[in-house]
Amino acid sequence: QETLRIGAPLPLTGPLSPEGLKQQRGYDLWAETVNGKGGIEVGGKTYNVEIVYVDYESNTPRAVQTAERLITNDKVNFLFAPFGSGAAKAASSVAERYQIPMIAATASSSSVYDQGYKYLFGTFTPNQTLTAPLTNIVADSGQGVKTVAIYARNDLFPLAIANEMKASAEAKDLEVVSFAEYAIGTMDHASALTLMLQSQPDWVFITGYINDLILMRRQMADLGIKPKVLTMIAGPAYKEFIDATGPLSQNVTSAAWWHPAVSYEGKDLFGSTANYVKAFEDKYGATPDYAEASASAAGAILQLAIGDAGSIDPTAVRDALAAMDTVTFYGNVRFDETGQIDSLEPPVFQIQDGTTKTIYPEAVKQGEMRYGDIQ
Amino acid sequence: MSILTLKGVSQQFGGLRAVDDVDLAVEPGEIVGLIGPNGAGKTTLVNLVTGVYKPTSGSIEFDGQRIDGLKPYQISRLGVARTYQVVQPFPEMTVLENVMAPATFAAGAKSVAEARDEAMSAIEFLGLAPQKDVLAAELTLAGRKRLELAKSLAMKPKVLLLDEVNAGLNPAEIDVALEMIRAIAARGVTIILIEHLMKVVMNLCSRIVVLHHGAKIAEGLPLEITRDERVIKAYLGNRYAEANPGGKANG
Amino acid sequence: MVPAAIEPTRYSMLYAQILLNGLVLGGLYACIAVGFSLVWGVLNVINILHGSFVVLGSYIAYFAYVHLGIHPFLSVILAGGALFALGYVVQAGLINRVVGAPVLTTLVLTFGLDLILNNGMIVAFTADYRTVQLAHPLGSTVVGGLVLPLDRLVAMLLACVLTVILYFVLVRSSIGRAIVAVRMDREAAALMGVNVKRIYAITFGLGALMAGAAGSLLSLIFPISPLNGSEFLGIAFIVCVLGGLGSISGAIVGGLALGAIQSFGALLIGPQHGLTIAFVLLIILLIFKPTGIMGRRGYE
Amino acid sequence: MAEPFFQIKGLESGYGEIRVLWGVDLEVNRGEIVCLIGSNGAGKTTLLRTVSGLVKPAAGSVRIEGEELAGLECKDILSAGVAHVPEGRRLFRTMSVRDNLLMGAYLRRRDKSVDEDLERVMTMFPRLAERANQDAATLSGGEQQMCAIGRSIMSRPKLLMIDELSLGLAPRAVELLGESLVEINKAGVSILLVEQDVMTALDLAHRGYVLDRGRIVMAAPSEELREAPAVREAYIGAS
Amino acid sequence: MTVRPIYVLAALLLVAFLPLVGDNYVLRLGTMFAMYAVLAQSWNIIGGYAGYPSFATAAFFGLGAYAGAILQGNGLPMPLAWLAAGIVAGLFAALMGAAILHLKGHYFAIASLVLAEVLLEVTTSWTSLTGGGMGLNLPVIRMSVEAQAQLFFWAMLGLAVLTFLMSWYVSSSRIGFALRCIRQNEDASSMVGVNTTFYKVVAFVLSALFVGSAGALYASWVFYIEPPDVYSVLTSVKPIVMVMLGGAGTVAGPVIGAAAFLVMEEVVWRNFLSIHSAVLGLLIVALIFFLPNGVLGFIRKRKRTGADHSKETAA
Ligand SMILES: Nc1ncnc2c1ncn2[C@@H]1O[C@H](COP(=O)(O)OP(=O)(O)OP(=O)(O)O)[C@@H](O)[C@H]1O
Ligand SMILES: Nc1ncnc2c1ncn2[C@@H]1O[C@H](COP(=O)(O)OP(=O)(O)OP(=O)(O)O)[C@@H](O)[C@H]1O
Ligand SMILES: [Mg+2]
Ligand SMILES: [Mg+2]
Repeated sequence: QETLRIGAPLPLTGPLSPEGLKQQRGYDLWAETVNGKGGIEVGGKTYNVEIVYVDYESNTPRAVQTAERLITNDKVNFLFAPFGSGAAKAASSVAERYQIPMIAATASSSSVYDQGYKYLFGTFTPNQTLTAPLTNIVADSGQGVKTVAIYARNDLFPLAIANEMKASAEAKDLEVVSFAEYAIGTMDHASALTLMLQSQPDWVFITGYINDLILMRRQMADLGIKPKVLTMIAGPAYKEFIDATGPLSQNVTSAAWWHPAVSYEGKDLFGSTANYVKAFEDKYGATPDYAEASASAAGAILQLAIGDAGSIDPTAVRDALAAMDTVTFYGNVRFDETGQIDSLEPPVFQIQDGTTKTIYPEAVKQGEMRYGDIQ
Repeated sequence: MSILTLKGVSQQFGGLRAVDDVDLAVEPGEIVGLIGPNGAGKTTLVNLVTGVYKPTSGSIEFDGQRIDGLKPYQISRLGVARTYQVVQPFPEMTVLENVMAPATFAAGAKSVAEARDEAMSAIEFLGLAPQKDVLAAELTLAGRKRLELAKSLAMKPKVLLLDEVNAGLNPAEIDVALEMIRAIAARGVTIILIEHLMKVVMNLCSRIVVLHHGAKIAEGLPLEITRDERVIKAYLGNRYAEANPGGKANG
Repeated sequence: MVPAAIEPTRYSMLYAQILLNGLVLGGLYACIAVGFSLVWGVLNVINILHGSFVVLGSYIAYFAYVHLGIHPFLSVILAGGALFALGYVVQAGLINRVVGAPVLTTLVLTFGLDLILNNGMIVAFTADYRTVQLAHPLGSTVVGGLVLPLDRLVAMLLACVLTVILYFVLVRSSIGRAIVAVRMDREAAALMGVNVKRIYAITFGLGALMAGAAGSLLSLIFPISPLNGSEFLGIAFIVCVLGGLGSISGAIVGGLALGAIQSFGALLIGPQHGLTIAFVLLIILLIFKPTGIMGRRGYE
Repeated sequence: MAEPFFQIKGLESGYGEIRVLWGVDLEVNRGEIVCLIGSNGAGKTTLLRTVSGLVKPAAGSVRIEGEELAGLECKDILSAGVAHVPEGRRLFRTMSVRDNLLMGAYLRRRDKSVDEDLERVMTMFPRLAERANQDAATLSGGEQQMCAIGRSIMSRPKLLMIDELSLGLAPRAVELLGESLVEINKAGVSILLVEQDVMTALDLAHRGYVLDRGRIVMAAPSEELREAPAVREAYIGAS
Repeated sequence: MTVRPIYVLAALLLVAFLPLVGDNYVLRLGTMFAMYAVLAQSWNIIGGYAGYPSFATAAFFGLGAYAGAILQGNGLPMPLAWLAAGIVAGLFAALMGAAILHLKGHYFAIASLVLAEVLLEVTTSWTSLTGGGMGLNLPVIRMSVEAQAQLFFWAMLGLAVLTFLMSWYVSSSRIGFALRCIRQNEDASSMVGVNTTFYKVVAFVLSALFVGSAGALYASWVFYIEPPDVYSVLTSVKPIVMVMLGGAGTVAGPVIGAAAFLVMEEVVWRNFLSIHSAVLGLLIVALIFFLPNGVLGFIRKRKRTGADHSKETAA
C-alpha cells in the first residue's frame, strides 16, 4: 500500500491561525474518512492519504516558500492552497511552475484565477455572488430600505466584499451613505460607529474578521445603532459568533459559500450533506462551517478527479479537474476556464433566535427574512 | 588681547540662575583659578564655554570669534578642551584608543598612524605609557582623571578647562600633578582651573575668580582672595583662614 | 469625513460623544500600559511579555466566569494575583540573571519568553476568539444626549482606580520607596538594606499584576485570543512614550491622550487613519519633547 | 583578651580574577574614629565594599561584636550594625531629602523611633531640615554629603564607614562635616574613615592604618602617623 | 581567537557554489541566508557599532520592497529598481535620522519602531499607488524556474557580500571609530571633536541602503507583497537576535548570527508543527543564558578581551 502525499501550507500560528485550524480540521476529516474506507484505489494500487502540513505563520511569502519546499523537498503529489486569496494567488505561481495541481479552499477573488494558470482550482465563487442575492432580497422587500452604510476592514477579502456590496447596492438604486474602512488591529470602533449613526442608514453592512465583528456588534449595541438590516460578513457563519454575541446576534444577516442547512446528494465519499455534517459532528462535536466544509470538499474533489483520471499523474488529474461536472455534499462542482468554481449558489442566511436560518436560495430556504428587531 | 572673553553670560535652569551675568577675560598663557562653593555654577560655566549649553544671555568669544551657539565638536576643533568633573572615558576602549579619539577628530590627524603618534606623546607626557593597553574601565579614579587630561592634551588645545582633575588624589600625588599642569602651561596652553584643593589653586594660579550663587563675587591675586571676607564666609571657612593667616599658599 | 447633513447644533453633541468614547478607551489603555511602564522604568527591561500577560489575565477572567460564575470585575483580584505570582517567578528565576545586561539582551530574552508563552496559550486555548457573555450586562444608558456604555465605563473606572492604588503604593509604602530607590541606584539601594533582586521580582510581579488586572477588565470588552498580545504590547509602547517613561501619571495621561487622539482621528480623517495619526503625533512629540508629556529628564 | 568591637582578619578580596586585598587585618574599638589612608588604587574602596557586602570576600573574616559578617548579604550586614557611605554619595536623585533619609531606615520597622531619628538628623544638619522636601539632586555637594551621612545614620549603625569624605567639597563644607562627624562619634557611633586629604583625616581620627597595594603596612595613633617620615613622604608631600 | 573578516568573506563566496549541489529549496534557503545576512549586518552598523537600538529595519525593508515593486511595475528594469529602492530607503533614513537620532536609548528605539508602523499605515491607505490591503503583484519574469532561483540567489548573495565589504570598511575607518566613541559615551565624543549628528546619520543611512535593496530584491523574488508582511515587526527583531547571536559590534558576528539563526529557525520550523515558535523561544532564552555575548564573544572569552578588541577594531 502506498501513500499519496498532499501538501497543505496553513497559517497555524499568527493572526490567521483560527482560520488555518479550521482548514486543518476540514482536511483531516477528509483524510481520515478516506483512509478509514481503505484509501484511494486507482490504477490497481491503493493509496493511503497523508496530508503534509506546514505552518507558514500567516506570512504570505513564507507560504510561497513553503509550497516550494513541499514540492521539491517533501515530494508531495498535490497541493492545497494556503488560506485566503492573497496567499493562494502568491503560491499559485509555484504550483504552476512545477505543474502540480493546487486546490484553493478559501480563495474567492477573481484576480486569483485570471492569471492564466492551468493548475489552480478554487471552491469559492466570486465575491459578488455573496452580495448580489442579499441586495436583491432587501431592495425588493418593500420594507423601505433605501440607504446603506458600509464599513470594512482594510484587508484583501473584506475590502473586496465591501466593494462588491457597493456595486450591488448601486445596481439596485440603494444609496451608499457612508463607506469607511478600518485598519487591521483596530481595537475600538466607537468613533467610526458614532459617525455612521449620523447618516441614519437603513442597512448597515460590515465586513471583517470574526473578532472585529464581535467587538463591533457589541459597540453598536452600546451606542444604540439599530438599523433595519444588519449584515456582517465572515463572522456570523461561524458558531462562535452566536456564542459570543448572544442576543445581539438576533436578525444579523450574512452570506457564505456553504451552509450546513443546504442539502445535496453527492457522488463523493461523504455522500449527502447531512452525512457530512454528521461525520463532522461525530468527530469534532461541532457543526461545520463553510470554511471547514470547503476544505473537506477540496479533498473530496481531488479524490474524484484522481478517480476520473485513473492515475495520480499531475497532468492527468489537472485535466480531470478541468473537465469535472459533478455533485458533492458541498454542492454542484464545475470549474470555469479560469479554474474557479461557477456552479455554486452561495446561501444567504439570518440568525433568528440563536440559530441560523437560510433564506436563499429558494431550494434550501428555511425561513423568511426578518427586518428590524436589531438590539 | 584676551583669548577667551565672557560678557554678561547667564544660564537659567527653570527657576534657577546657575550662572548669573558673569564677565571674564582670560589672557593667553594664564592659569586662572575658578573657585566657589558646591553648586556655585563652576561646572555650568565650563559647559557654557564648551558648547554643552547655549547661554541664556551674554556672549562668549574665543580668539576673536563668537563661539556661543556653536556645537561642542566645533568648539573643540577650534582648540578648546575640557576635562569632566565626573570622568567620561570610553570605557571599553584602551587608554591608547581613548586618547586617539581626540587626536583623530578634534586635532584632525591625517592618518591612523599620525593619530597614534599624537596620542602616544600625550600618554607619555602624563606617564600613562605603562597602562596604554588597559581598558579605561579598569583604571582607578586617579588613572581615569589622568586619562581625561591626556585626552584633552591630544586635542592640542589653546585653552584647557580643568574641572577638578585633582580631586581624589592624596597630597603627595597632588605634588606630581602640579608639576604636570605646570608643564602643560609651559607649552603655552591657557588654563582655567577649577579645584576645591587650595593647595593646588594657590600654587598654580596667577589669578583667582570666585563664584557664588552663579555670580562673580571676587577676582584677584591668590593672596587678596584668601583675605576677602566674603570669600572666607562663603567658601574658605574660618579654619582655613585661621590656619593660613597670611594667605600662605599651602594646605 | 463629517457628513454635511449634520446640523451645527449636533456637532457639539457629536464631539462630546467622541471625546467620551476616547476617554473610556484611554482609561483602559492606561491600565494596559502602566505595568509595562513600571517595569521599563525600574528594571530597564522592555518587557515583550506584557501583551501576553494581559491576554492571560483575560483568559483567567474568562474561565473564572464560565466555570465559576465570577464576574470579571471580581476576577481582577484573581487574575492580578496569579499574574503577580507568575511575574515574580519569571523575574526571580530568569530575568534577574541578566538584569544588569544591556537593554537589548533583556529585550531578546523577553521576546523569547513571549514566543513560549504565546505559543503555549495557542496550544492550550487555541487561537479562536472567546468572549465573556455576561448573564446580566449593564448595557448602556443615555445621559444628556450622551450614550454611556456602562460596562465599559465601569471597567475604565476600575482601571483608573487600580492605577491610582498602584501610584499610592509606590509613593507611600516603604516597598514603593525601595522600588524607586532601586530604579535610581541599585547599589546604593543595596547599601540601605534593600534586597535588590527581591525588589526586582516584586516590581516585575506588580507589572504583571497590572497586566492581569487589565486583562480581566478587557475580557468584557474585547474578544479574547492569544493573537491580541501584540496589539496590547503596541498600545503599551505608545502610551508609555506619549506619557513619559516610568511614571504612573504619565501612563494615565498617555492612555487618555491616545484614546482621544484615536477617537478624534477617526472622526476627522477616517477610521482607518486613527492609528496613523497617533503614530505621527508620537514621532512629532518625540522629536520635540523626548521625555513624553509628563516625563522628567534623568528618569530612564 | 576580649575580642575587639570590630575586627577584620586576613581579608582577601577582588574583582573576578583580579585580587585587590591581600590578607588585610584591621580593628576598630568601640567609640573610636579610625582612618584608612593609602594612595590611589590601594584598595580602600574595595575594603569598604567588601565589608558592606557589595563585593564578596575570597577569604578572611569580618566580625562585629563577635558576629561573623563575611559572605553575608548587604541587608544582613546592615542589620548587624555596619553602615557604608559610598564614594560619590549615591543619593537617590529624584527622591526628596526626607525620603532619602527614610530609605536609610528601610530595614527598621516604621515607628516613633524612626521619626525621632529623623528629627535628630535634621537637628544635626539644619541645612537638611531646610531642604527636606527638595529633590536630592538639587543639593550642593556639601549638602549631598550631609544627606548621605544622615541617611546611613538612620539605620542606627554601630559602625559607620565613610568613603572619601571630602571629595569635591569646598573647604568650608569639609570643615562643617568634620564637626558633625565628631558629634556623631560622641553619640556612640564608631567610625571608619577613608580620606585622601590625609591631614584632615588624621585631625579627625584617633588611629590610622596605611594601606599599600592591598596590604596594611602601618597602624598607629594619628599623632604618630602624622610624624612618620614614610607617611609624610608618600601621603603628605612637600608643603 | 577572533574570527578574521577575511575568512567570513571567503565563506560567503563559497556559498556562491550552492547551486551546484542543491535543489531549488536549498537555493531558497541560501537566498534567505543572504537576505538575513544583509539585514543583520546593516543593523549592526547602527545597533552594534553606534549602539543605537534601532527597530527601523522593517521600515527600510518595506519601503525598499514597495519602491522596487512600484518602479518595476512602471517598467524599470529589475536591477535598476533594486538600486533605486536602496537609494529611496537611504534618503528616507537620512531625513528621519536627522529628526530622531537626537533621541537616546529607549526613546530612539520607540521612534524607530514607529517609523515602520507609520509606513505600514501609509502604504495600506494609499491604495491607488500600493494596492493597499490588497497587496501588490510584481511583473512575471519569463524565465525557467531554475534560472530564477539562481538569479535571485546570486543577486541576494552579491548584496550580502557588498554589505559585508561596507561593514568591514566601516569598522576600520574613521566612521567606525567615531561610532564606537558614540556608543560608549556620546557626550564625551562630541567633546573630543566627533560630529555626532553627522556620524549617526551616516550610520543610519548605511543601515538602510542595503536593507532597502534587499526589500526590493525580496519583492521581485516572491512576486507578491503586502503591507503587514514587509513591514512586519519581526523583520526588525530578527536581525537583532541574529546580531546578538553572533556578537554585536563586530564584522563577522552578524554573518555568523544570520547563519545560526536561519539554521535554528528552519530546523525548529520543520520539526515542530504547532509549537515551533515556543521551541524557537526556548532556544533564544537558552542562548541568552549560555552565550550572552554571542558566538564570537564565546570564542573570544578565553583571550583577554582588551587585546583582541583593539586588534579587531582599532582604527
Ligand atoms: N542641567 C541642569 N539642570 C538644572 N539644574 C542644573 C543643571 N546643571 C546644573 N544645575 C544646577 O546648577 C547649579 C550649579 O551647578 P554646577 O555643577 O555648575 O556647580 P559647581 O560649581 O560645579 O559645583 P561643584 O563644586 O559641587 O562641582 C547647581 O545648583 C546645580 O544643581
Ligand atoms: N569593578 C572593578 N573591576 C575590576 N577592578 C577594579 C574594580 N574596581 C576597582 N578595581 C581595581 O581594584 C584596585 C583597588 O581599587 P579601589 O577602588 O579599591 O582603590 P582605592 O584605594 O579606593 O583608590 P582611590 O583612592 O582611587 O579611590 C584598583 O587597581 C582598581 O583598578
Ligand atoms: Mg562642578
Ligand atoms: Mg576609593
